[in-house]
Amino acid sequence: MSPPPTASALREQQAYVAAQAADARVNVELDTGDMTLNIGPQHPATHGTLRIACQLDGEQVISAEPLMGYMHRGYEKLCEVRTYPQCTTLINRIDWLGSFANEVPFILAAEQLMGVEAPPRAQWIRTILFELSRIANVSLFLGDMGVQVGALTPVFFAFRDRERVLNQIEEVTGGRFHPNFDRIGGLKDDIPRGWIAETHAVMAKMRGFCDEMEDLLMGNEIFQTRCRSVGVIPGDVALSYGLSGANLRASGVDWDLRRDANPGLAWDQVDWRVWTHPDGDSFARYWVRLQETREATKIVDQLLDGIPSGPIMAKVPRIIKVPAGEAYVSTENPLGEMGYYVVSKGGLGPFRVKIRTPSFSNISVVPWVMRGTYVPDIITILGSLYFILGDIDR
Amino acid sequence: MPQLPGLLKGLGVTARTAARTLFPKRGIRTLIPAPQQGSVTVQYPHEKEAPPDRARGVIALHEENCTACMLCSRSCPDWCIYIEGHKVKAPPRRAGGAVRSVNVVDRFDIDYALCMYCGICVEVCPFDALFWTPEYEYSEPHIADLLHDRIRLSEWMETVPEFLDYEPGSEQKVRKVPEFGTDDFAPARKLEAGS
Amino acid sequence: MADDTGDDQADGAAAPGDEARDALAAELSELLGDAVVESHVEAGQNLWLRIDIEHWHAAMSALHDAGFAYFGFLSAVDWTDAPEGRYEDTEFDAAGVGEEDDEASSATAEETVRRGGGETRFQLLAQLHSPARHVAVLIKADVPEAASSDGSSAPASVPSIIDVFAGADWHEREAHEMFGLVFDGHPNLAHIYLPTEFEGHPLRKDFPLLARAVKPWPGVVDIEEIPPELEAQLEAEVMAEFEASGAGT
Amino acid sequence: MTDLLGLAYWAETSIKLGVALIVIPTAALMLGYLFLLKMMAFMQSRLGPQDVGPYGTLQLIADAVKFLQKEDIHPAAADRRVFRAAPVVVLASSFLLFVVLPTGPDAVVENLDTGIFYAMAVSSLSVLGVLMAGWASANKYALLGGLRAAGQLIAYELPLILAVMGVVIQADSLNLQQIVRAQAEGEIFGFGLIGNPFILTQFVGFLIFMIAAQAELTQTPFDMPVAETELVGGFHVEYTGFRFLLFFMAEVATAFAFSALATVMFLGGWWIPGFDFDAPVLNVLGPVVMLVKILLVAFIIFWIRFTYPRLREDQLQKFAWKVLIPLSLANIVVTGIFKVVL
Repeated sequence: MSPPPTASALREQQAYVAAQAADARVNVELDTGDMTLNIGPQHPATHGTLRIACQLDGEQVISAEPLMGYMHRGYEKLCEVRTYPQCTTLINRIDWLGSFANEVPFILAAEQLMGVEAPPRAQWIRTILFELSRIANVSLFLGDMGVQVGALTPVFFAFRDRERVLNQIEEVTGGRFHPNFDRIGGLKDDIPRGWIAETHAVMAKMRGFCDEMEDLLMGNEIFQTRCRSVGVIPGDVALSYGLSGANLRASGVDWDLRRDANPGLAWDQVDWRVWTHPDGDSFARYWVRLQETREATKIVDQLLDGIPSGPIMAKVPRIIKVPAGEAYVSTENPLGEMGYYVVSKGGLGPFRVKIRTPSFSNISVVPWVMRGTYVPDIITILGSLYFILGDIDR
Repeated sequence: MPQLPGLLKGLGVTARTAARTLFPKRGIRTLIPAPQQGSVTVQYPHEKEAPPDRARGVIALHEENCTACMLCSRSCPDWCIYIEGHKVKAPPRRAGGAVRSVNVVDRFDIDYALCMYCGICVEVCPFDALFWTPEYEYSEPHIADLLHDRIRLSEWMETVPEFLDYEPGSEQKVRKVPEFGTDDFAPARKLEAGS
Repeated sequence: MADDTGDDQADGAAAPGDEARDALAAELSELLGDAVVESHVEAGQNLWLRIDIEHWHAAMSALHDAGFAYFGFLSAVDWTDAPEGRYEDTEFDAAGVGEEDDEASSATAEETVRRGGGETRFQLLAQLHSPARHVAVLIKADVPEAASSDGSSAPASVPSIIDVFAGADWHEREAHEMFGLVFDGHPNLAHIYLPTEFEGHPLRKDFPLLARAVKPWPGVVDIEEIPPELEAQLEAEVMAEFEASGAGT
Repeated sequence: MTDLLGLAYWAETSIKLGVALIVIPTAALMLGYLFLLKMMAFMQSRLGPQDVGPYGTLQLIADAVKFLQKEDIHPAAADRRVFRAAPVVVLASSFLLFVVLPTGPDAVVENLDTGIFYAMAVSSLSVLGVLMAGWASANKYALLGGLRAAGQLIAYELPLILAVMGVVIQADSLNLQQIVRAQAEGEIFGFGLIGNPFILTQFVGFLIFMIAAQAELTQTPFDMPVAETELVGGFHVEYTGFRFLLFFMAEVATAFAFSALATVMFLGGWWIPGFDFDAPVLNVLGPVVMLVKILLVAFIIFWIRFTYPRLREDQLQKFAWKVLIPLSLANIVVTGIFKVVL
């Protein structure tokens, strides 16, 4: 495989192609005119109701502007009229594929304001469930990316194997998609008997799934042709657009909040590594996510073996009132940096919650990265940036 | 440019999956096709998957325990629980006692069209009157029919599974589900007011 | 980048005493000079810098050049109290606000709430990471209100920072539609979530939440008491029945 | 041929027509059920349809009935006449393909002397229908799909025909029966029991033919004209009801026809080793043998379809012009040299 062109060289090349095309249009008397193509709001590639208004010259994209808000639910406003326990119900539904991971930073922010810390057993189980929701979320991406570039089968494999992880989550929390299991000061309940052994088995299966995806999709030359050098985002651009998660690491930036700003969960107790890829293209994003899913299964395996015994709830008053103050906690969610800026005035509920969702920032790079690409590349890039619509629109 | 190995590996993965689905059996019976066992799908109306015991399928009401204290209704984030109750006078527990005043539930409706299945009501209930059950087959053709009353909610009490044991190392106590139809378990039932 | 979690923890958020953040606060105050109005460190958690709105753009680009090149988010806070509260009135709600605010005037209470202080109704809020130092700063700026032509007051415009952080584009659009803040120099300050013709700024506290206003709170219902005039009669009836059944003997 | 059973021309023609009208939908249904429904399901750890008929065998018929019940909708801005004609053109193209397919010494609708030439020609007609559908739908996605199909036609007709050239040179004939005969009577290094299926001597040609056929059939990895995740169905995005059914039937029937062509040209056709080439019994056994071979080839086509992602249009063009066409030209040269030398 030839080394991919550097990001800036590729940008120049694309800009050159676009300029040539523009020149050709001007010079030829018969002006063809641009075509506006609305991808979405109802389109299979936007898995949700995102709309991308593209200006096309033939099949080449002149400009692409994401238009969203079709699913804006106003969670920031809704949180202001709810109590802290009630908020977690809403927050669950932001990134609906990794919902347990959504609850954690909010709860941690509230705990910071209250000066409460959950007991170690709760922190470990939180971390396990966090990583399980990462696997459930990202494994769907691993298959879905196949559908975006035209392969039918991987997504069925993803649904098949993700189901096992969801079952594990459901066995503990009672909810497949919306666990609502995290509480200020700990967890709602402890894990049922036999769950640890089952989860070990599921993790082995998920590693098998990763191998399968590597053979079926990532190693496939057609897939590589479609994804390499497509949608290259250099590291500095990624930082300036606030990209996070695997999208940032695929651009060669070694940044993982689990390691760099661990808010007290058990990640520092186990042995794992952060994967980065220097290319910054769609393939790199797929590659990084695949490695991270593998890494997550290893994290879960190690954590399962070392759960400390003890209570799962710290001493917290029955009616939770959070002292006045402000706190910002963010964690490395499946999609990237998910943070909650919680402002409390001392009431039952938060005064203001700013939800910093990863997909919102990740998708904001779309107009920059799509210029000069082709229509099929729009889909590849959108797929590889991996967004959840609820996470963009909140 | 296409190189053979990656493309062939992919074909291998799909072929292997097809073979495993079609011929899941081992040993002599290998060649008997049995896709029903090999596939992961469940043919829903014919066979059913058992949800985990903790699954939050629907909320069941143990009416004898309910004192119409309104806690669940007030802590519901969706405002989907409607309770009405009134006080009555009840005879004393033993001879010589005073007449008690007791709360009676007249209405206990949960609007499942609004419910977000968060479980806050179950948690805040101080009298063990609300329980989760994994029951899930209660869809209705009309959205208004999803408002279920106390009779329907009480019927679901039968499907509440026992609470699960915990993994070693846990300090949680395993709770008990009150038995349906008996009233031996009702420590705080009929909250005595005014006596 | 390997499993060196131990080393990084030292300057991560878990550090208890947090000399690192104190030092950083001092360093940044020096770097930005007059622009910094106030700074606040919550040990092991976060560092707040309040910046004079006049120097907003300059300070952000200075921070960018100082290594804080990773854009986190940009938003705002409306510090007035919502007139309707939470649309529910539980005894806890009343107690919640009351305890702290009974003695002090609401203004001083607010100051204790705001990390890094501030006086105005709207406060701009942003977060920047330094990928090299593994630390983040939260940056605030008070947005003063200026009287507009129709007599009402509107927040003064703020310089846009998209030329420094390209990712601020959508965040500024969101703050614009949700709070009505105006960002000078933003090329396309259109609605991002709401329909184009939508009026009002939903995240302002005085914007009513209709979903809660159209339906009465089911929690207001209380249990129906026995009318006092019937109480004695009912009691007698029950007692008579009790004795007649023979349970009393 | 015409006087085989002593029937008049009209009678024989109507019998042939009747057989064709039964065979083609049956073929489409069979491929659709076996591969599109069941094999795909098994490859994805699923069961596929179960409820309609035993093991879901009647599912496609139920689907067809459903499609027939649906309303026939035209987009307001559509060019109605062209819009209506398009699926018929596509289906006609695949019907016409069946005319020359030999399934036995006499079991052929019309044994044309230029059979393979005719087959190549009519198979390209379907692209015309696709282009019509794409243009007349007044839909941007459909238009993009139609244009992609047109681009693909030019890129892939060429290697397809060039791949066939090798076979034609080796068999000395354009007639499909003669190609089968050449394979039956050929021998490999003096060993003539199984004849000489051209897949052995024309393996490169076979590969190119299969790749080009995949593109011709717009199956993954060359399904850009349809491209569900980009163009939401491409040229047939606006079609509903029985017009969509026609597209669907044409797609599967053409896959069947192309598998049959590959069988005839590369796998020895209907001939069974050990039988006399003109043995009348082969009129009965031949179709069965053909069917088995066709299913084998179709299996490969659909296997690839369910496994691979799709290429981008420009990558496909590059692949066609820079790899397939030079390769097939080289194949012709080599075949020619061998033909002259041996």
